Amino acid sequence: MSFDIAVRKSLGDCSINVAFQSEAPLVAIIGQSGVGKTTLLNCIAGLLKPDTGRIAVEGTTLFDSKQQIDLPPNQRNCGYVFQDSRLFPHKTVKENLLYGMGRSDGSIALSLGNAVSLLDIGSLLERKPGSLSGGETRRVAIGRALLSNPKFLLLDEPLASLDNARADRIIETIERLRDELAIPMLYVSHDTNEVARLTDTVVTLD
Amino acid sequence: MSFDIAVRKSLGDCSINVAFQSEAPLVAIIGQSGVGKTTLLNCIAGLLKPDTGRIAVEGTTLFDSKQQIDLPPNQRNCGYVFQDSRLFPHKTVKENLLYGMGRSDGSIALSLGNAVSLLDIGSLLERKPGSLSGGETRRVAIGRALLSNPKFLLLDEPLASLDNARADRIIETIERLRDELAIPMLYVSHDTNEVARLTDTVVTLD
Amino acid sequence: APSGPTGPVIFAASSLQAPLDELAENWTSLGNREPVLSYASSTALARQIENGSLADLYISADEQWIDYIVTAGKIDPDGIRTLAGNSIVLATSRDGPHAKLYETIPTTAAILEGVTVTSGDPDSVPLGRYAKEILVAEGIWDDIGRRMIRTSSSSAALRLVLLKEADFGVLYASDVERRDDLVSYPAFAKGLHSPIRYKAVLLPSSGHPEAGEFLDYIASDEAAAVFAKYGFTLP
Amino acid sequence: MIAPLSSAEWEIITLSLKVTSVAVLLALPIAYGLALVLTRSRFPGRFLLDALVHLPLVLPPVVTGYVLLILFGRNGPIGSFLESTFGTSLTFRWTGAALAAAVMALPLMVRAMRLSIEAVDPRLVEAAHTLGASRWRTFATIILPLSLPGILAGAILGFARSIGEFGATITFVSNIPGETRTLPLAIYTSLQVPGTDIAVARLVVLAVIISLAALILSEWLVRRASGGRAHVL
Amino acid sequence: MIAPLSSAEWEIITLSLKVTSVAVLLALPIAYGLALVLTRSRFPGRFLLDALVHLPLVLPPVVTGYVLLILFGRNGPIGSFLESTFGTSLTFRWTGAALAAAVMALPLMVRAMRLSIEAVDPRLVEAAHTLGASRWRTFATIILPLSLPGILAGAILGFARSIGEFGATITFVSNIPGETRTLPLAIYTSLQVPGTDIAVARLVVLAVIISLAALILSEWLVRRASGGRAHVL
Ligand SMILES: Nc1ncnc2c1ncn2[C@@H]1O[C@H](COP(=O)(O)OP(=O)(O)OP(=O)(O)O)[C@@H](O)[C@H]1O
Ligand SMILES: Nc1ncnc2c1ncn2[C@@H]1O[C@H](COP(=O)(O)OP(=O)(O)OP(=O)(O)O)[C@@H](O)[C@H]1O
Ligand code: MOO
Ligand SMILES: [Mg+2]
Ligand SMILES: [Mg+2]
Repeated sequence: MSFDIAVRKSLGDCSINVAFQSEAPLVAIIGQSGVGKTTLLNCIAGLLKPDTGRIAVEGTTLFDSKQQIDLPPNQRNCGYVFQDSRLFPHKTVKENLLYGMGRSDGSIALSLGNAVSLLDIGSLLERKPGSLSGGETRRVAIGRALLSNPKFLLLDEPLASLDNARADRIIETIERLRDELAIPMLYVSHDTNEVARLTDTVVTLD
Repeated sequence: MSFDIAVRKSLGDCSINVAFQSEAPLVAIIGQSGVGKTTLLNCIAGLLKPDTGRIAVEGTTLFDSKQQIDLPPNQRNCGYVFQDSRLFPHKTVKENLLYGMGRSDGSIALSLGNAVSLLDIGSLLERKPGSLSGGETRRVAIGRALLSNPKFLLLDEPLASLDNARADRIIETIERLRDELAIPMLYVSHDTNEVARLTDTVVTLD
Repeated sequence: APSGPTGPVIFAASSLQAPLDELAENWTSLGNREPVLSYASSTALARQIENGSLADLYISADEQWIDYIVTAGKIDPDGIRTLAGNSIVLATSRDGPHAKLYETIPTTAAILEGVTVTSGDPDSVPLGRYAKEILVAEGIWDDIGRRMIRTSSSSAALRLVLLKEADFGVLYASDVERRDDLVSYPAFAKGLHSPIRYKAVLLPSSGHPEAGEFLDYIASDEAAAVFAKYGFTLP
Repeated sequence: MIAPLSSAEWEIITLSLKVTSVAVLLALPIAYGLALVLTRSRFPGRFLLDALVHLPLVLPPVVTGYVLLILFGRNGPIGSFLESTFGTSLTFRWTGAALAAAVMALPLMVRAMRLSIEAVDPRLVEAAHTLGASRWRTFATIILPLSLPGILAGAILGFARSIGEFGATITFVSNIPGETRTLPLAIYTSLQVPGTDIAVARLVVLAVIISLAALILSEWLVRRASGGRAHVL
Repeated sequence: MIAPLSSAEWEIITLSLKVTSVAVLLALPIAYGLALVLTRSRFPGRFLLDALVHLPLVLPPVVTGYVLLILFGRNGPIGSFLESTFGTSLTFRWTGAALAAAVMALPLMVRAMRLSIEAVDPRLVEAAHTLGASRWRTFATIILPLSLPGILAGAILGFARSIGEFGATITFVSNIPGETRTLPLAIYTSLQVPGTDIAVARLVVLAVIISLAALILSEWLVRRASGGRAHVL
């Protein structure tokens, strides 16, 4: 089972109540703006604590309110492409990319060189994130998550701000990871074409 | 003439060299990530100073390196939807929306109520931007620019992070502004459908 | 004066605080208006006077500064009054290890061999200047002077002896006199240091009618008894 | 120790609080102005101004007090001007004590404020400009509120420094009971006389209590201002 | 005024710089630790710790010096421990002057650092955690470098406060030439005697020059650290 998730969480006026199990490695999460997609990913990454529920990925329980399991985020081995990128402003692009590489027990073994050429960010390596364009920032954020040797990926609109050619290449990579490595991924997107191309398993929040 | 623009600008490794004139009220700007679209908008808004060139909108010269004209940004009467939104974190959504409303000599007279219902942000008015979702942030940023009574609009991927239904409504509004008020707009997007729907006048940067 | 309808404003050296407080109280109980006493270092007060304070009377623990004021202010030096004197003693804690010791050892040099000594800083504090004169005269300045703990005021030196951070202090008799936790040793022959005199002068800017009377009062025999009570000597 | 406050002690405390609050209120806008000027631009002389602001921190307080005495004394350039123009003088008055405290607190306040002003995101300032805000409106609506943490930190530092100020005060305005004898001067005065340990201890405890109260107040203010925002770690 | 420095003046300056650098280096990590602890959590007693850190700012310096004397004196609890364990003492030694300066500088440093630590974006801390960084690594790679402006501001404030420290020093370690007579004490000493205006002025000018040099150095460091980032307005 790639994902076994049941989460209830209230945040201000919004409350989410999601439950799904999936064998498919890639699950798309769709839903209107503000419905709680990012909130769900934050719960899975361990940045928010669900009110009740259970989160298991590939058989590993990350959270279980009944059993009082709550792994801290740095032990969940997840690669998270944040909707707001969150690059470290004081580190160069290269340092950002390498930041998570130390993690030993993950599943994606991508080299820095691979990631850089795939994302076409070779010329940016010595720059600080502050001067990157929107799409460049996005690509570095994807690279940082992929290089962090994760056991699963959380992708929150990874292709926002990217031109079609580049978006295409990244989708191809995601497909490769999905097929060759069977890395579980949760993929948030508003683009129905994108989603259709990647998976049949779609969870709609409302 | 809606736009009469000729800009040369070097920024680090990147340099842009764009010139176009257009009678069409809405001009789309497309081009690969990192090619300089945001840089161009920043030059037009007055946040960056072109190395040389001339920027005129609807006959008003905002910048001219030969005539040494360089209007400060707060006198250019432009409504700018930033790629990174830039909501004021210490102000409520409502205060953000009202921030630019005082400007007197603009062209769009939209009421707060109109904008709020159009963007579906009525329930967010008393919240601070820090707790908004990605799409909510985007919608408030659009609202703030539209309500600032601008003479022209700069839209940097306004629909990123928005679901189709909401994106549709916003596009309709943009079409209305284009047709009814003939407000000049520069519209940056990666989505070819979006662009095709809005205009025939496309400037491609490379 | 700052306080308007009150008594005269007196700028007085901190070391005279105890007797002057009592004298001011006595003076007030005689039906006079209460004088306003501002205690600080003789130096600070002199500089304030020089820069136009509205004080009526200056009482200094340091002759240098009263001379300075008199010269700078073109005051008639005949107006200077000497209120009291003082003497210098060697003191230690009564319950400390040295209290007995020095009853049996005769010379200052022997007593101060290898122990910690404090006094005022000779470069800046009158007490220290007197101490230095004495130690020079005794021929032990070269030894003691190097390791003497130099404080910024006589009260700081006293405090070090009280805390037993210093074994001995070269202190004013007036500081030691009324304390039963200290013993003082009349180690020093009289005349080893220049005379110690606390002087007062009426300032020319004074417009206070009672300032002169108060000066007369604190220079009177009655006042001398109060100074004596706090260990000061007669002028 | 547990006897109620004597009227002399009350006088000292109210005087100290008066002096300190006037000092902080006086220094706050000046410090913020200086912080702004020192942050925003590299005009010639900026460096000298920066150094000048730091001087009261670097010099022994006695020197600062002495300089104030020379400047604001009746014969001093500023003092004689004040006297002839407004008929007032700061020397040997509680207002002078407030001035001394303000001068001593100024460098601390400026530093804290600079830190917060420098942390304001320039992209927000740009956004305000594109929305038509003038320099002045941008300052009032963006920079000022976003640098509030620094203003509060500056106020706390300034308050604490002012209430403890001793050297410059006694040198500038002497030690006049009821007028310039603030808490630290009263403690000093008591320390000069033997056998006043209890009086000294009482005054020290009062100083501690006042500063505790000020801290509680400031923490409360900070928490209100930040809307109870969660902390970093 | 323009005569070259006398050897006594050199001695005073080198002593002051030695005392100040040791004080700042000593206080820096302690201040940062305190700033972290005071920022991150609301443990019981946190408030007391906060107040304790502020005390040297609030109390007249003489009192702080006196408390140090009681604690670190040869009969004091810490002093006697140091003496019996390490055979050293801080009283009347330059090391004691450094301690006094460090204690007086501490509250300023803590405040500046807190301001910067509180300004670290918690979303970046979260990002580091999802990338597998432990609490400690997150601290060392994210929080510490991002709060560098506060550390620098704290160091500048601390340096300035230390080099100007007078009251606590003279009370704790007295005024011993060559050992504890730092620049402020030397200035004070000269001020006590009439007719030494030139000596005082020379020393004051030296203090000003040192602080100017320190400011220049710090500005240069800040600009290097921020990579020449543009300013706000
Ligand atoms: N701290 C908070 N206080 C109150 N409401 C919050 C808070 N954080 C998030 N919300 C609300 O929770 C809802 C879900 O937010 P979330 O970011 O998960 O949306 P989303 O589905 O990712 O939307 P988008 O597609 O726009 O990014 C939003 O309406 C948001 O305003
Ligand atoms: N301060 C700077 N120093 C160096 N290079 C910079 C700086 N600012 C921007 N650039 C570079 O200029 C180029 C143009 O940036 P710009 O933000 O205009 O791109 P864009 O076309 O908007 O891209 P996107 O679609 O990704 O947002 C980018 O390659 C960016 O890295
Ligand atoms: O007031 Mo004095 O001259 O330090 O004893
Ligand atoms: Mg989201
Ligand atoms: Mg862009």
